[in-house]
Amino acid sequence: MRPTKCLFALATLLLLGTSVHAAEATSVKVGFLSTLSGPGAGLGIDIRDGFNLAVKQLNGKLGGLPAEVIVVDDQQKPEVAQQIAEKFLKKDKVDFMTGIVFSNIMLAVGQPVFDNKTFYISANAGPSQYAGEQCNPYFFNVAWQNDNLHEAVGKYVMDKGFKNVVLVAPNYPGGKDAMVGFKRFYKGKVSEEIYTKLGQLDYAAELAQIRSLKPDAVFFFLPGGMGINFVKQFVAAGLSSDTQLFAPGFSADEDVIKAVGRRCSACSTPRTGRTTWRTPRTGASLPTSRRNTDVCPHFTPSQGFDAALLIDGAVRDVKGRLDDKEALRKALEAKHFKSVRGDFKFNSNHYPVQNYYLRVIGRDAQGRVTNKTMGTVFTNHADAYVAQCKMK
Amino acid sequence: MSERRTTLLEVRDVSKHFGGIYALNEASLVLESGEVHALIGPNGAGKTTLIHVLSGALPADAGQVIFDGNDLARRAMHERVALGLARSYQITNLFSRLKVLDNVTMAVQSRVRDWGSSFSFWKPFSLDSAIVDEAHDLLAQVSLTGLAGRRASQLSHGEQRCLEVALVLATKPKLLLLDEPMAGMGPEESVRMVELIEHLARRVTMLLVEHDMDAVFRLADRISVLVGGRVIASGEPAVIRADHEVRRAYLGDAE
Amino acid sequence: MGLYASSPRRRVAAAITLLALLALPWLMQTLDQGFYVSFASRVLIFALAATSLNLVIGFGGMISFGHAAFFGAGAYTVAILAEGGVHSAALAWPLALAVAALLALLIGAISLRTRGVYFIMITLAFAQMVFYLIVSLKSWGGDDGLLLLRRSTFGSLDLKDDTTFYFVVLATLALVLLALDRLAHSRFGRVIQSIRENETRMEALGYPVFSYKLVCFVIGGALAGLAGALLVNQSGLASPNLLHWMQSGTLMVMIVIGGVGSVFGGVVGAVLLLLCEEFFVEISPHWQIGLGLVLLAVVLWAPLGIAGLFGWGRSRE
Amino acid sequence: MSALLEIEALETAYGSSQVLFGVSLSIAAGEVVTLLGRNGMGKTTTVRSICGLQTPRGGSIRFCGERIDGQSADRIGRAGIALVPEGRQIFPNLLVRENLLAFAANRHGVPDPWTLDRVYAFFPRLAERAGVLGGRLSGGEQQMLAIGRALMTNPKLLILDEASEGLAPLVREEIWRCLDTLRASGQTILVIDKYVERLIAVADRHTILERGQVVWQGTSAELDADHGIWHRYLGI
Amino acid sequence: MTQLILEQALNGLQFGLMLFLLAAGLTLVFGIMDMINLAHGSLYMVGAYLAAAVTQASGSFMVGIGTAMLATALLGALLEVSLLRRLYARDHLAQVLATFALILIANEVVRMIWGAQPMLLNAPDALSGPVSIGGFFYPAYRLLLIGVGVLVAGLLYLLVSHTRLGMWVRAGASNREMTEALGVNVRLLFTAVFAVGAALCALAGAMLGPLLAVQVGMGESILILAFVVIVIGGIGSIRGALVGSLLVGLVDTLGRAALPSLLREVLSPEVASSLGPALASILIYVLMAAILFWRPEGLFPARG
Repeated sequence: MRPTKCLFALATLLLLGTSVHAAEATSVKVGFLSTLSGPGAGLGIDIRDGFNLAVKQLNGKLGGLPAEVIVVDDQQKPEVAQQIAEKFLKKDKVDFMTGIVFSNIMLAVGQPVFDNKTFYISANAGPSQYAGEQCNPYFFNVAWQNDNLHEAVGKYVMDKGFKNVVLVAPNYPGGKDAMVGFKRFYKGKVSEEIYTKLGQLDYAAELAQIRSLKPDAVFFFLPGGMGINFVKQFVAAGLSSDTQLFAPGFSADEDVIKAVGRRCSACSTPRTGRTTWRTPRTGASLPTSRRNTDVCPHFTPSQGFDAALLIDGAVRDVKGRLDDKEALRKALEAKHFKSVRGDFKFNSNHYPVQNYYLRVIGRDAQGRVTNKTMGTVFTNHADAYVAQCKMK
Repeated sequence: MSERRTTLLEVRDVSKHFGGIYALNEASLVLESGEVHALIGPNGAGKTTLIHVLSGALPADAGQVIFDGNDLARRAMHERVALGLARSYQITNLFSRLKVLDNVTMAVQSRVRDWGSSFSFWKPFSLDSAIVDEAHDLLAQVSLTGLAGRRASQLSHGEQRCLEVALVLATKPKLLLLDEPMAGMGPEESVRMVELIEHLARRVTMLLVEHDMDAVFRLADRISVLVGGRVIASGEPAVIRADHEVRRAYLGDAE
Repeated sequence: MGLYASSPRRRVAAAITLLALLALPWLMQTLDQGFYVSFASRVLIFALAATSLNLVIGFGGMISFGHAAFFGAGAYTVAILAEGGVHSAALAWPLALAVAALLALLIGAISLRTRGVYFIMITLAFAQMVFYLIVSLKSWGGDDGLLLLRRSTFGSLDLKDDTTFYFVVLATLALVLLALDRLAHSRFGRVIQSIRENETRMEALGYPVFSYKLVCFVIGGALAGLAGALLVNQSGLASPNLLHWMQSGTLMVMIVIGGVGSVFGGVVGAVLLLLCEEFFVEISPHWQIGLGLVLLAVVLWAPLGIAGLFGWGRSRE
Repeated sequence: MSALLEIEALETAYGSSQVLFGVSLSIAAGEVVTLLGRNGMGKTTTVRSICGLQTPRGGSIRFCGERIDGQSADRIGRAGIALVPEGRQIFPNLLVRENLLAFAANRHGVPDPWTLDRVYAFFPRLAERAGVLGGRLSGGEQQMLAIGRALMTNPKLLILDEASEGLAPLVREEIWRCLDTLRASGQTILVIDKYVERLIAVADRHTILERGQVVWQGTSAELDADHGIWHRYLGI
Repeated sequence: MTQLILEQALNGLQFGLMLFLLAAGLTLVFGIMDMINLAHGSLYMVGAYLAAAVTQASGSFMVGIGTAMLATALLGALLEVSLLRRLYARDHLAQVLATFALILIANEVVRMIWGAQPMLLNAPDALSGPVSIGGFFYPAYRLLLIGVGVLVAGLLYLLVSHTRLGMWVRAGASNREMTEALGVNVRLLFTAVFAVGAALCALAGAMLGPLLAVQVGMGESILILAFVVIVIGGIGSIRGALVGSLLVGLVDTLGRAALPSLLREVLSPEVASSLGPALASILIYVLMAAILFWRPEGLFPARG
């Protein structure tokens, strides 16, 4: 090797070493941390599939750079999630993190991520803390604030004139947000707020309590398998004949419908998307690894899909200079993509402002069970915490 | 044996039953200090149960045990040892994985009145040389000096029985409860054990439970006979040998 | 005690290990693998927790299936104090130790009246009580656990720095191991090990066995509490899963793999287990099958664990 | 008379302590043989070795011509040896009836087998107590139950360890009478007990053990003739 | 109010009877072999997965349950002969660890075969609705569970108390040596007991599958409850297991249902609402600790 060439190589190396932030990154690393096992796994798997689908449609790239997505299961345990996050940040040195489903896990992981100045793009968890006082420049949410869907249900239940409601939610931040959100727009009588254990599967005691309270409507927020079990047992207990069941969108997602089948004709659910998103932009459909997606429209994957699109747009905007955090933040805030589920924009707290629709589970023309969009509940709705957010 | 003796242990009408069966049925017994008192009786007569009750391993259902002026009723096993009441076991009961010397040092170390309690967490035991010295003395007394470094489980049965005696002695008891010290021994070993007990008899009062009649008649100052949970006779060896009841109990004599 | 071989060779090995551990942060920084400094802290903390259980099970012969309760108690004490504005390690850590010790005193005083299987089950029951109590108390985080948003402060030391924290953990563990080694050869250590060997005989020799066992149980609990206090600082979260019975099981697995009743058994087991978890999980998500098989093999064929295989621990019969 | 049970040079040890040092003994079909000796001399160990509850270290045991030493206890039991153990060891958590019925068998096709009714007729006391838990019985009743339980297996060889130990005189006598009856019916029996005088009347031959070795063997007449033997080996 | 209490009592009964299915096998293995088998919960999980898989394949819930019970019994017997038998003579620590290892292995194997997400197992449509009993509706499927629980308890009672097999099991539990000396092959008997216990696990798993979720780790939480049950009832006693199960089922359900409102009567609402669930969830462990304290052998000790 000639000395000049050697010197040149060395100089390049030095240049690379000293001026990393000035150079373009060669790839985008995304740490995808989600609940992929256990009863809460359904949502996480959907989000992952949606995210991967987007990356696939972008030919394995995000913002034009090769994308490396590291997918790890948090087992729905905060301390497991924390360890994985630490590894993402300190070992893998990811550029973005996303994927978390449950708010308690989000809250456990958030601080170290933000401290490390890594952007977190939430595809599901939207705790009130991060919308309000603890809002953070490194946190973006493409789905909703936890309360939003519940607010929509609350408004609808109020509008329809239900007088006596029982609320059911698990005892964790998301559950408490749900109750608060519902009651923000529902001003009637709440005869009982029932908090269950997160991950609880047998609701016999709660259902007996509901029966004795004789409400005309029940609002429940039980993500994943918990919701499936609740609805099944609610119907089996014979409560569905007298009591209307309301749930936020994901509690009446395809999984639930499939598991519960026609028995859930009483479920009403607001959604953020107006139409089915089966054929977004490129016309491809969800990978069929987990289920046949042609059965009926499916919502949750769109959240993962949008998260990927947001990253794609922002990386493109900053032209791959991922170390310029300020520019990247601005690019993310600008949101240069069109969501497959109807458009939205970011509020000052990085949570979406969007429309909320009502859907009712019913049958489609072929007699298949599905959920149908019935109307708009909120237009350009923001969350209730944005005022408390003083984004630094 | 003409000197005046004081009562060391008094067992008054002690009963103990398991389910419907009485192992001890108002058994009474008096031991004087300085004597070797043998307790004999057929299997199942309640001898070992009595040892258990005396040592505190089992609570009595009724009756009273007075030792050295103390009522033992509510005293735990370890408190009785502190009062000077020590027992050996019928089935060898040692620290089998520990070395012979450590077996004995554990026993010596137990004497709070000499060494203070063992709640000492930092000072290495190796500095407690007085305890080790005493343990070597005891091993010499039971003729196990050469075996101090072996594990207890590696000793022969007879040697283990001797070690058992050393452990009991190490607590410096006033009264020694020996439960079948010769059980399972070969003839030579038995002879050795008899000699050992004879040697000890000069220093400590003993209640000896034993089936080997040769040994019992050679060692005992007095003998009590336990049958069906009750002491049916108590007295000097010659008296017991001639006792009609005792002969019946042992031989089924229908004389 | 005869049960332990305290050879010069072992001292040399310990010294070399200590030197290697002292050099670890520097090495990792050089290799740009800072993550592993934090990971090493975690491993050492679990080593401390396993060692504390080894004192109870390995030395005291008390098969406690509720050790996670003390581990978690320490973590929660620090987190709750932090919630109340107390961040001083000099205050919070000893308090964590004290709370765990008090809990151990309470649980031990009742549980140690039972024997064998019943002891295993009653310690488990108490740990479950603590678990469910914490899970149901919303003010202490309930299911979510309690976040520790900033690490404890320790005089002028900056514990926020992973390397500094690592050295604090290392020093703590080294001190505890030294103390444990002394304890093993002290009068008290001899007594509890002899109780493990033959409890009735110890009673018959006049030892108040219950008191000794209780003290041993409380020391073990207190050290677990200290480990919990360190862990919550390392991870920033006091999670109810720290109190879960599977956590007790994991600690047991560590000491059995490492070596029951050997001073370094807990350390060896924790290091092995966590390293396997860290590296095998990347090879196969189903690495736990391997762990299970190894554990089975250890139980069936090497009951004295790794320490036993290398003759570090108590020698075999 | 062919030997039903033949023991040769049996050696048995518990861990480091050897108990039997070459015991030899044979029992012919229809015979009643005793095993005598003071406590701790190896009688129970001999019996346990025969029944497979203790694995012998040396020597051989043949039953009906087949080696049974080293076989499992349940196979030996099914081969036709039934034990009435020292301390009865009836099942306290089973009813009297169940204690008997659980082990009823006639594996060797005995023409007039022991049945529940026959045991009840043999021990009327058990019939009265049929529905009571075994643990609630008195010592004597427990012994009857233990004998009845063994008989229900229709054994070729019945072994009684400490047949009358700890029983009241009247009960003891009842047990003896049972043995008389069983002997008359041709049952082969090996019995351990202390009441030499009574045993002389019940048994054909006697074996005395001393420190794990057979020191004397002979017929009832011979034992009766020499009371010195009693006192040497059995007395106090 | 009475209706609520009645319904909650039925819920408690249903829960208790399902616990009994698990506890029955566990208590026998524990009592007879003196063996702590943590892997009992894994058999429950495997049973549930098999039931779900076969039900999906065959379309018949009954076929699913039957196959699962048979296959799990076979698996249990295999496990006993190949591995657990070696552990009987070992100390409890070895047993706890070895069977803990089995849990890890079983969880991973199930995850490999069936994946990490819960499996779907639905009750037959005919049973998915409510039935009216005495003026109120109660889920038909839960009634079925109660029925099956009562039936199995009855059959087990007959088996244990009126068959020779049952007598041998009880005899073996109280005195293994004597049982063998009387000609019973206790080893084989233990294998059979283990297989029956495994089949009951599968039954419980399959029956609870539609109600709960068929997922990895489902055995662990219920395993602890089963242990609580048998320790309360007395290790080795089927009767104790039944009483213990019902006690735990009722105390747990009624405690959770009634304790918060009872506390509200005496305490301020905030204190009551945070203390209520906390106390309710530890109630059964308090029960167990109390029973162990006063009756260290449980309510119905098996050994005389």
